[in-house]
Amino acid sequence: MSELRDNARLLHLYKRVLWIRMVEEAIADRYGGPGQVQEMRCPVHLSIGQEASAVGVCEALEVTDKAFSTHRCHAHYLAKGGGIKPMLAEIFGKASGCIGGRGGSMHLAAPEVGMVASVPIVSSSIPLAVGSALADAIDGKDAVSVAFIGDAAIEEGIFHESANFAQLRKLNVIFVCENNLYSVYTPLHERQPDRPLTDVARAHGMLAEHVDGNDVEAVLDCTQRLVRRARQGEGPSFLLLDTYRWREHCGPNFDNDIGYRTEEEFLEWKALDPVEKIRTQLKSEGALDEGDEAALVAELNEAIDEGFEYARNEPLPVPEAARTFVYA
Amino acid sequence: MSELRDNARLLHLYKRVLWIRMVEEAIADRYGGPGQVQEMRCPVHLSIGQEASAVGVCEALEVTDKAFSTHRCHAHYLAKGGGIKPMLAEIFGKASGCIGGRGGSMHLAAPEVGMVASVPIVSSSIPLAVGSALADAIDGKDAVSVAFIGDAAIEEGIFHESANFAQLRKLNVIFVCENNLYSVYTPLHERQPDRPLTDVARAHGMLAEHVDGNDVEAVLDCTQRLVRRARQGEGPSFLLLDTYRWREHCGPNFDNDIGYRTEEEFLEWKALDPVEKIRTQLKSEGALDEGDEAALVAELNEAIDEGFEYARNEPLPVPEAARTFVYA
Amino acid sequence: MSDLKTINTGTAIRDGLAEVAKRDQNVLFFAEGVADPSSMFGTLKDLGDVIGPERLIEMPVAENGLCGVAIGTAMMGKRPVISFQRVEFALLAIEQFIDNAAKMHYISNGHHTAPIVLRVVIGRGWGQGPEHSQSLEPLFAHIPGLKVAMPTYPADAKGMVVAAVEDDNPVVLIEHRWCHYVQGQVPDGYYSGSLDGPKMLRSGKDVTIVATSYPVLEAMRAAEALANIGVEAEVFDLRVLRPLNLDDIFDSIRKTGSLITVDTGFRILGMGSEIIAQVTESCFGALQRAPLRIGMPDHPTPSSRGMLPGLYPDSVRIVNESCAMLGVSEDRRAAAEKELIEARGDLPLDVPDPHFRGPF
Amino acid sequence: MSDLKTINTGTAIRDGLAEVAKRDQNVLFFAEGVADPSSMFGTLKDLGDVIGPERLIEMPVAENGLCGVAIGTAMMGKRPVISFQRVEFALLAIEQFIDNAAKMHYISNGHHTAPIVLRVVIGRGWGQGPEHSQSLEPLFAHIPGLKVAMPTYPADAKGMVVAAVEDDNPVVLIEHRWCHYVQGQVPDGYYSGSLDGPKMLRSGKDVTIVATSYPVLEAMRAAEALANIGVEAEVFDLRVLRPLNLDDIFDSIRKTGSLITVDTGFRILGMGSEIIAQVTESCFGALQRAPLRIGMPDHPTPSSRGMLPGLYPDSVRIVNESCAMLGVSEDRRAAAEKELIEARGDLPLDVPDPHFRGPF
Ligand SMILES: Cc1ncc(C[n+]2csc(CCOP(=O)(O)OP(=O)(O)O)c2C)c(N)n1
Ligand SMILES: Cc1ncc(C[n+]2csc(CCOP(=O)(O)OP(=O)(O)O)c2C)c(N)n1
Ligand SMILES: [Mg+2]
Ligand SMILES: [Mg+2]
Repeated sequence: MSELRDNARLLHLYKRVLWIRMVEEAIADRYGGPGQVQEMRCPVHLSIGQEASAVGVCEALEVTDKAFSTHRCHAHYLAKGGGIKPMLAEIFGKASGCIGGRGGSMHLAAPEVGMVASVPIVSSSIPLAVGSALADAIDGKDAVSVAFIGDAAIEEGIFHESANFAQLRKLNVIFVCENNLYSVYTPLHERQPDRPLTDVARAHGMLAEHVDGNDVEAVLDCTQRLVRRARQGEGPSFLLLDTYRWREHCGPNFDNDIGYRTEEEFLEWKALDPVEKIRTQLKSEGALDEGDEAALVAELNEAIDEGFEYARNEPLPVPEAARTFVYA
Repeated sequence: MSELRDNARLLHLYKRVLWIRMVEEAIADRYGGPGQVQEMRCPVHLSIGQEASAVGVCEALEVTDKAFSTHRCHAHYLAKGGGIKPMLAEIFGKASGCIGGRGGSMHLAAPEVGMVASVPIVSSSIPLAVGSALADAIDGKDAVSVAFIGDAAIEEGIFHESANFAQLRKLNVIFVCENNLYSVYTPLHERQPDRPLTDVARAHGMLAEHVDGNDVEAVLDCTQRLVRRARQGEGPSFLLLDTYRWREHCGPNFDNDIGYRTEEEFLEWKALDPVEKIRTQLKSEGALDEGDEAALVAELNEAIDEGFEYARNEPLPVPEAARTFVYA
Repeated sequence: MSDLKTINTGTAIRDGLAEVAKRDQNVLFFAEGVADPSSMFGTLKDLGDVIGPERLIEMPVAENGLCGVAIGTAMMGKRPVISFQRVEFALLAIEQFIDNAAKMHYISNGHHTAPIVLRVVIGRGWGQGPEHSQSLEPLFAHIPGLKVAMPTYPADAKGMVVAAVEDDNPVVLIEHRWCHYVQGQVPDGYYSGSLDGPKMLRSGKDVTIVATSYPVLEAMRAAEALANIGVEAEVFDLRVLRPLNLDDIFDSIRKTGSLITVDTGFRILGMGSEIIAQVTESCFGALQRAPLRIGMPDHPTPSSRGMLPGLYPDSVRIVNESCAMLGVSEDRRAAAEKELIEARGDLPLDVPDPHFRGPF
Repeated sequence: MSDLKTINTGTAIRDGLAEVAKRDQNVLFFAEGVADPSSMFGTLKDLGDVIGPERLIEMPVAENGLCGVAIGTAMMGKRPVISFQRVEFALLAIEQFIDNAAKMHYISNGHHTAPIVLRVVIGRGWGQGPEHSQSLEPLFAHIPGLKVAMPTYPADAKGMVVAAVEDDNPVVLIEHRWCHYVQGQVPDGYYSGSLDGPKMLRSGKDVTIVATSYPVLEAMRAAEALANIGVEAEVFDLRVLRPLNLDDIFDSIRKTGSLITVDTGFRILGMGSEIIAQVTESCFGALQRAPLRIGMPDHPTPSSRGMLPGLYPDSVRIVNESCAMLGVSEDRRAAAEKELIEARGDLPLDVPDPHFRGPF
């Protein structure tokens, strides 16, 4: 690939990660706290710090490929192509939310772009991704289904049950495990024995890859390989991505002061900021100057403001809506 | 060890495996079929062909060590030292059964000798063994808890959840997996991808050993090592034992004719008969002659007949017994 | 009208599944041993010959994961039918059913559906023991978004199973192992039944008896014996536990003023509780006397036949309770009881009563 | 008599757990985040300082396995207390509770016990969504061998939690997140309560109202408003769902002839169904009018506050239903309703009513 095309790709990736970062920061800024006006009245699990894994994976997918996510679904939703208006409207609890205000932030979905469902019960969406891949296998389609999961998800038995079956049938599933080192406040080493996390995939004879989750290009390259493999009938894979959640587990704030992790640890990971990483690279290659950056930020900010404006002004669902779609 | 002591050990092991074989054969013989008198009115999952793993493991344990089993618990119960009378009385549904006729063949227990419980829901007893080990760890005891499981049990997520925790806490648990190649009628390769079964343990950083389950001495030697390791605080382990169930999954008959496996396969495994294997060895070493064998068989038969006589003559529980022990 | 043949409920379920799977290639079958020699007590027998092997999905012994996988296929337009030999195995997957299947349509704002059928079998007899003999229908019937049905007779079962597969919602079919043996005349070929309410099996003016599953047979047997002593029972097979439609039962109560419910599972918090609550709320004025629930007693079900006498709800108990409720004279009650006990003879309690085999 | 201090239910539960754990070194605590900064909404706060860290077992996110592990420790003489932030997470472990915990004593012919406490929290408000707001108490209350309780007020909650830990049976404690905030006077130090029946909170002759958990507060609020219009409600906190002991409620019905139940969970197959069934069976003659159940409607609970009006059972609904049942005149009813609505003011529906904070 020529340097030019490389830079074009990098610039595109930069826009995607920056977009997610800015949307999430805007939610954090405007979420409010006690005593303030609070319009986003649902729990939010922000993806700030983890944008590169979402983008790197989703950029390797087609719109016909499918993604399934968890409570921490904002980045996956946006990376897969979900729109900001239905997303914010959902978080604002509005009728035009992506699922009509029924689920809030933990349930984001945009099936029209292959963001099939987010399920806030840890690991509960994993087998749905496998089922989606099984349906495609039966229908002879080569689409790929991605199960985004956290590092805690591999503690749930259902991860293993799903992995065993996916490998048995060589289904087109990629298990993308974003290891941000914590489950809520509990560090990995208090929950799992010391061994490479990729060994959980190898238990099922499944290919496992381990990539820097803050390096969007590395994630993209690896995912592309795994997608290609899957489409060629070579079966599922497990992709472990190291990354870090910058803010509290649930909510808009930083929480390095409450005792479960240190400011130092946070700063170490912040130094690996996936957004900054590309920005620096683009700048050093002369592919992004201050003006470009400002224009881009302004453009994204405008879309974000529009999104908030929309979400704020949309009507709440009517009470009767609660009684619809109980049965098909 | 001197040859003499070796032979004494082998003779002892022979008695143990022969005992189980003969008890199980007696159950099969007397179980009866349609149109016959049927006194053992509960499902039976016989251990014939799998005696060596039970004996090899349990002979490495003290009475204070604990065993947990499954639907196929006869051999484990007997090998751990459970008595024939309470066992047969249980299978006969009698009040003096080891659990008062409440569970039948799939629930055998003899807590007084460390046969804590058998649970017929696949894998459901695994975490009980881990919990038992956790209790011992908290109390500073060095007892070992064994979870006997089948090859299907590692497909259940709860196996992995239990293994992860056992390794995390370095608990004194040994997961003994008897791979008899089938779950009911379904062969292993239709249920699990092709990879060493021991890899499921390695997923959790756990030591895994793989031994011929029909070689009682090999099983004993390996288990002794694993028990020693555990008592020294080196943590849990997984012991994979290859073996074969000779008769139908549930019931007294052979079923090589119904299509899911072949007579050839059965004969191949029968040639590895764990009982015959020791018998031949003892004979070739001159440690067992025809007379010894006949005397031993007669002695065991007498105990078996006594057991059946007892079970047959014991009273059924009274209907009111059904309402006791609901709450402690 | 298609031909009738005499088959049992197990075979009727199998035939229904085969018919609906032939018509809709999206139908998939998931089971542990989906095509094995037992083929789920024969209820999946030879389906591979009918629809080819690709749509039979052998499940590893991993109920939670595989039910989730099935739900995932359903979101993508498939119609998976999962069959478990015992309801207990489905407990491992109940989170998937309660959160993902039951709420899929709702949480997706109507975008997704989860047309999945979960077949679970209630074990009884031959010393099953406490973990192979539970019924637990309220665990499913409590959950909005699920449909729950319990088939009894073969012709009805075939129609119900077809309707369940064709339904766009997750449907839990709870089958009693002993109902599989019940014979009856069943139309050949494809037909679809309804999942929308109870069926009156016998009309009567004295007492309304509402039962589910195997106890329906006991209730019908009791009604015969009651008829012989001049008591006319109106018997309903509840059939569909969710959504629960009790209109016909309200009508019946307005006629009889008397209600007995017979549950397959535990009496406490059972279907009988819900029926009595609704009847009392809706037909308070029509009730002439206190209603009564019969069901499994409040303890696990032991293995030994020694503990079975009096444990399962049976026709004798239904007769006795009906007589007590209606103030029938002791000699008439005794006559009905005697008839039932003599007909059963010395058959052990841990095998199905051949009287209930039919053909009905 | 020990000193009283004013604390909330969450703190009272924490204090009870600390007291019982100090007395019995077999008490263990299992949770995801057992000693983390949130420490289970504060209900496990600083337990490590009280009993040392060894008995706090941090759970991997593996509910089924770890509940099984806890049951294993209980078989060996420990008294594990498992706490889950939401009842939904316990669904993954329901097989362990139904088969191993509930039946352990029974299946071992009395040899083993499983003295385990499962604490689960019902979520409400702040847009929780359908999978973080379920109650599902009947799923546990249906199972013989389990005990099930729902604490409301702090002093009672402290005693109940101690009794639960000291009980030799598996006990499921279902705590409403909004009850954690309820303040009241609580005795200092160790004391044990009872797990054996409902508590009458207010005596009255016109209507019996039986509620569980947070709806108890709504019922008490309703009873105040009813009193202001001359209707005397007798209010019970059901407290213990299993074993269910309704004797006091039967007595109450014999006095009032009228019954309203208010469930925390779904109305269908809820505790109200069981209560009405038992009341109708046992006190048919005393019932003067059709009883009525209030509870969660038959659909999942959506996130958006737009869909909340009228959804949760509240004091207004209880007042209105009581008035309709008793034939109270429209102007009196309207006055009571007005009082309640004005007191609530324009407080959003997705946060707890400060009126219910107490101290009571
Ligand atoms: C089955 C289940 N158990 C517990 C929880 C509570 N919970 C919500 S998010 C979370 C942390 C999960 O950690 P991880 O998978 O690493 O994802 P992360 O939050 O770090 O992105 C937990 C334990 C849950 N939602 N579901
Ligand atoms: C959770 C659960 N699923 C399914 C079953 C039905 N079942 C009983 S035994 C058995 C086979 C288990 O195979 P394996 O673990 O290899 O033991 P084996 O019978 O070969 O000794 C199955 C699937 C069950 N009892 N529990
Ligand atoms: Mg994490
Ligand atoms: Mg096997």
